[in-house]
Amino acid sequence: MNSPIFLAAVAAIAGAFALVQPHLGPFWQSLLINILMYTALATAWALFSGPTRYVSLATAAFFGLGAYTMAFLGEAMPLPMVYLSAAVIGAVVAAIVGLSTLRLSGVYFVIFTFGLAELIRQLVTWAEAKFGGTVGRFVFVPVSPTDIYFMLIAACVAVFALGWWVQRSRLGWALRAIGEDETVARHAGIDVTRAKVLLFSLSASVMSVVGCIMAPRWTYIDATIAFNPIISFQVLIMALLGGAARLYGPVLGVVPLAILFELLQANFPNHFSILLGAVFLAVVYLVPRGVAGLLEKRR
Amino acid sequence: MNTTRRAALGGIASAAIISTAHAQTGPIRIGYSISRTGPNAGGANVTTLPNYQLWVRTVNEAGGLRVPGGARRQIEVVEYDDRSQSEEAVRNVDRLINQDRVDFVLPPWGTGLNLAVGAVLNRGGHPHLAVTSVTERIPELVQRWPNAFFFLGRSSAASEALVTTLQGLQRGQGLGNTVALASVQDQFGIELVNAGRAALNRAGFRIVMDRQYPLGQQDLAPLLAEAARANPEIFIAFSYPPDTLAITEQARIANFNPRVFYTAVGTAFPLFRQRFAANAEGVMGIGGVDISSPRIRDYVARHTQVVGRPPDGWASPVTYASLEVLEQAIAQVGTDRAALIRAIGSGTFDTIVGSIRMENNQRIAQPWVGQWQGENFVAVGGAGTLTPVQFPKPAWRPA
Amino acid sequence: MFIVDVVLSGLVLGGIYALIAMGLTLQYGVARIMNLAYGEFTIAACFAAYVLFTVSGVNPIIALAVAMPASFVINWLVYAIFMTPLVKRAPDAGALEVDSILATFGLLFVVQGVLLVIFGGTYFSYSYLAVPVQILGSAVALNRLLAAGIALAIALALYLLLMKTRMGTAVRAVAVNPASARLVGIDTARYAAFAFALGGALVAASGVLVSMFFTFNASMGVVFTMKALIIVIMGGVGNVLGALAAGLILGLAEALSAGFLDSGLTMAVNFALFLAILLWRPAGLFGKRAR
Amino acid sequence: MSLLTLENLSRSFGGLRAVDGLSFAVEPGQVLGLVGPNGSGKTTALNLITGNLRADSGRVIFAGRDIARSAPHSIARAGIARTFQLVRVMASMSIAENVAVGAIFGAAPCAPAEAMRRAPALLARIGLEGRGAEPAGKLTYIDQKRLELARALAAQPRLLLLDEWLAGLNPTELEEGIALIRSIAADGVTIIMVEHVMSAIRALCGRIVVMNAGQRIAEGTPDAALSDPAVIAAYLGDDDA
Repeated sequence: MNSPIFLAAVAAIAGAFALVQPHLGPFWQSLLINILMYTALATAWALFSGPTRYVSLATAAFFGLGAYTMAFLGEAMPLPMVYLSAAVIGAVVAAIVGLSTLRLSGVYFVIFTFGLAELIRQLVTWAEAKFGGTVGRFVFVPVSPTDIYFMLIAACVAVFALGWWVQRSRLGWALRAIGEDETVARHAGIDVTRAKVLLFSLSASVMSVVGCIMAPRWTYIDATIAFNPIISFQVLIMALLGGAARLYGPVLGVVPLAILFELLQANFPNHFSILLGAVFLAVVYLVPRGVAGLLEKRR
Repeated sequence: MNTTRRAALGGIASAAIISTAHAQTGPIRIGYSISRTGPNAGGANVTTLPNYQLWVRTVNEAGGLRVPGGARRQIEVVEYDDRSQSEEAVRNVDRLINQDRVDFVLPPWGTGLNLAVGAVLNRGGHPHLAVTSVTERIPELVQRWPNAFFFLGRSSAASEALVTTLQGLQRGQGLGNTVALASVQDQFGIELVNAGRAALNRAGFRIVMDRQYPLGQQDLAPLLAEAARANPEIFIAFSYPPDTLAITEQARIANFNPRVFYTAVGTAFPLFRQRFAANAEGVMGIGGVDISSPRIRDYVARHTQVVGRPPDGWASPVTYASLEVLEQAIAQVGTDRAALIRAIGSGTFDTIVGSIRMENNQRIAQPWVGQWQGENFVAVGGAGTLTPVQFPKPAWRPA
Repeated sequence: MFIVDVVLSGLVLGGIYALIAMGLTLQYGVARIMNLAYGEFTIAACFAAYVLFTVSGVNPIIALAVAMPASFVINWLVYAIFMTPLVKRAPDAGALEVDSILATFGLLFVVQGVLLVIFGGTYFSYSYLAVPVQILGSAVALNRLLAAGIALAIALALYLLLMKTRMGTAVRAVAVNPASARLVGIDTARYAAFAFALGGALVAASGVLVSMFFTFNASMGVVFTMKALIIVIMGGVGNVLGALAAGLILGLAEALSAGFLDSGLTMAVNFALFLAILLWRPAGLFGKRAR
Repeated sequence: MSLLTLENLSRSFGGLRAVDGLSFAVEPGQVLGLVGPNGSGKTTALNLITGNLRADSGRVIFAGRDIARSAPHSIARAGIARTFQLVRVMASMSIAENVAVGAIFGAAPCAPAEAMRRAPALLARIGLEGRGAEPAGKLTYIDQKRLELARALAAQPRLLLLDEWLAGLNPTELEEGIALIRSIAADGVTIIMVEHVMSAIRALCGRIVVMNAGQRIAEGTPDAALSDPAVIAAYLGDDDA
């Protein structure tokens, strides 16, 4: 997809989301919040994992750090500063993690990132219990669901703009080359370490901001809620299903899956799991290259 | 259970039709989002869901909910699974209120999820009958959410009632003053142990061990070995269902026989008694019921018949009682939610756990310490009709 | 003796961890199926043991004799029906990994959903062989000791099977390099199916044994999947002794940190240890750098 | 001053000394042939120069700077480009994009858009004119080799390392290939080529270094060095020669 069309499409869709808000009502807004949240997370995930093919399960770690940033700082400083802090914290932690994991590849990286998210969760719990005297934190910040809705639109626009910019930039080229053949990339003059860490940080920073945006919606967070590993898995599955190789791929996984969850949830609460699993299996067998792959084949 | 109509994703049109048609005579629609799956499913399926089902069935078999004027209206249920996730719970409640347009929403299981949906219920003007939501900050919460009612009180009340019970045993039965504490690293566990530690110190007990362990940990042999070495008179674990069982079993393996053995959440589960059989005897835990009450006995019998197992001896009867409060309030003022919130906050209700009257949206007086005595988890501490403590706890027997 | 208590409980726990991971070493290490539904199969075996014990009065040790072959067959079918199409269409190991993650994620929900419909979401637990055994003056539950002992036995048997038999050599060849294995005339598809099914039989064994002391419900599968994945990765993919070593290390670390450090940190210590080992040896303790 | 000087370079794998005290120098503008029986350490030497492997000891002086401990990417940026013995292209990227990667990150880095503008000219030069939009993975083996060379050239290197780039070409292609390398050298690019095709070595290289068992055993003009008794012995002693 060429850039003017892509950017125009992002702007138009974002505009449509914003315009439609007054007519939504809480239910539809709630559904769209869910879709927007996963769009931002899955696109941010694919920003790094798509081109490098490093499958990360650390989404929940960065999301949770963002949520905790809100819990700790939400009442202490102006909101824009809180979101900025979340972005910085996510990026810094990701940089440290990125630098330490460069020797890992394939499934070792996958499980490492999962272990990392769990380690952070355990440490946060322990530190809260030991020094905070509590494990749950209340998030009473004057942020309404409508505010969250608009902030998520902004986050989505930001992540698409970021992705668009990265793709055209030297960084994006570097990552595609790394994903194709890391050895060639190195010998072509690409600082593989720097490129990977940089993008991992950018991607994590978006995830943290999303966590920070979402936290007030739940009034209460603890480590189990904020660092829920389901978030990592759901993001991974959505992005892979949509197709992580394209910037617009993950959203093609997010939207149908979110709607599928919703339909099954609303109509079959007692058989939700079975049906979800069955539909999932069917999709894996019938849509082997992701939704984006399906679209490209048709074209 | 009654027939259930659910709005699929679209659903706007059908919801609109219903809202005009059912206004006065149709069924009363009650919705809930509950953790059928995920980490909370264990608790939700013991304490909350069975009681919702039992109550709906009981009411409908009696002809429906009584509304002012004497008419009865059937209950129609809309239910969702929140998969133990806060975001799903929020969305489900949003959907129940705004899409399915239910008349009332019953709360999910657990403090985290209750607080997550608290803001939505507050915005929607729905009464929030929070039961399985126990935290120290309830007084602050009811300021923010005057529609919310907390039926199980604050964490510190549980710990303080336990310490009072222990003091009674010290005075009357010669219980010593050494205590070993273990607590799960979870909000409730931490609040319990913080309050418990302070109360124990005030009461002059000597804490010889004070350990925490992570949520979900079922391998607690080192912890119990340490407790056994400390050889205290009293062992208190502010624990959760899976680890409550693990701690008890490990104590038995280690032949650790303090004179008071207390494990918190899950002790009151029928599962506990089923697994430990005669060894459950004398184990104390959070909760407890007044087994002398015929209404409780009737409730236990109905629960056993409908659900297929007895209820737990702590939050189950209170959950059921919270529904009775709702039922009686509806009979008084009908389905106007604002009037209903006022009625629940100011009325006195006769329930299976006795008379309930809210003080600042909280139920204060209730049994807090239970003990397995025979087949029953009886109330031995806190407020209400209490049974004398069986002391000391008999030593573990070989399985 | 304090130290004996700690080390002994650590070793027993480690054995149980190894037991949980043993099936996945075969399923992922040999058959290359990253089985996210692994824990659901473990839980299903827990339920099978529970039903056999509480309804039919069959004790869990005898239940093994039923559950293992049954699970072998079921897992063979799962491989034949769900995995074969993926194996056939995957151009490389990476693609198969992604596909198997997605497919077994679906399978996870199906198995969990079926368990939920049958058993509901409540906790289950029963008591069998919950009697203390005195070892060096320290009390260990017999059921846990037995589970750990069987883990050790399975690990050794598997090791011998893989190292000393013709079939084992073939299975190892498939694990190391499927393409070359095919060149030397090994029917890789059959051996992969065999390894997956054998892994399934071991899942059943661990589920049955763990059910003797573990309180479980239908939603707890993920706990086992994650534990197993961590142990398999830490030991080195496809390495049975690696899994045993990793399990024992984690068990000991957990007991030692509970005994000497802070019982609230046990899980954190485990994850930290896992991460540290991967940073030190990026392909696990016994893994060879391949890719 | 020499453009590249290897001083006493060594590298072992386990007990095997793959490169053992290797020293030689390349003057600017030269085409140096690096020959020797299979397993004599030629590719390892290239890998040491480009930073793909780290030397155990010794120095690699490029344009006056020791790069023996530099990372591959900084060596590439310093002006050394290479091709690989087993051809490596970025298969799902287009042909033009493969070339662009060389230009974007090479010795004279440029913006991606500019790199894409430059790609067609390079593709024309190596004989893939007008095929820039095709995916690189679809190319024949020989064309992939061409593409690798284009990618290396796009980096505008001062030193180009060719690892058996002419291997497997038919006589016509070989002629073209030799002409191409000659034209590259004529542009002032210094070249080190590892090669088994002796006719090409004789046609292109003013000087060769002969390796055996990780050591330099002869050096000089192709005719002189290849007739060295030590070289003959090395080749005759090797079944693969």
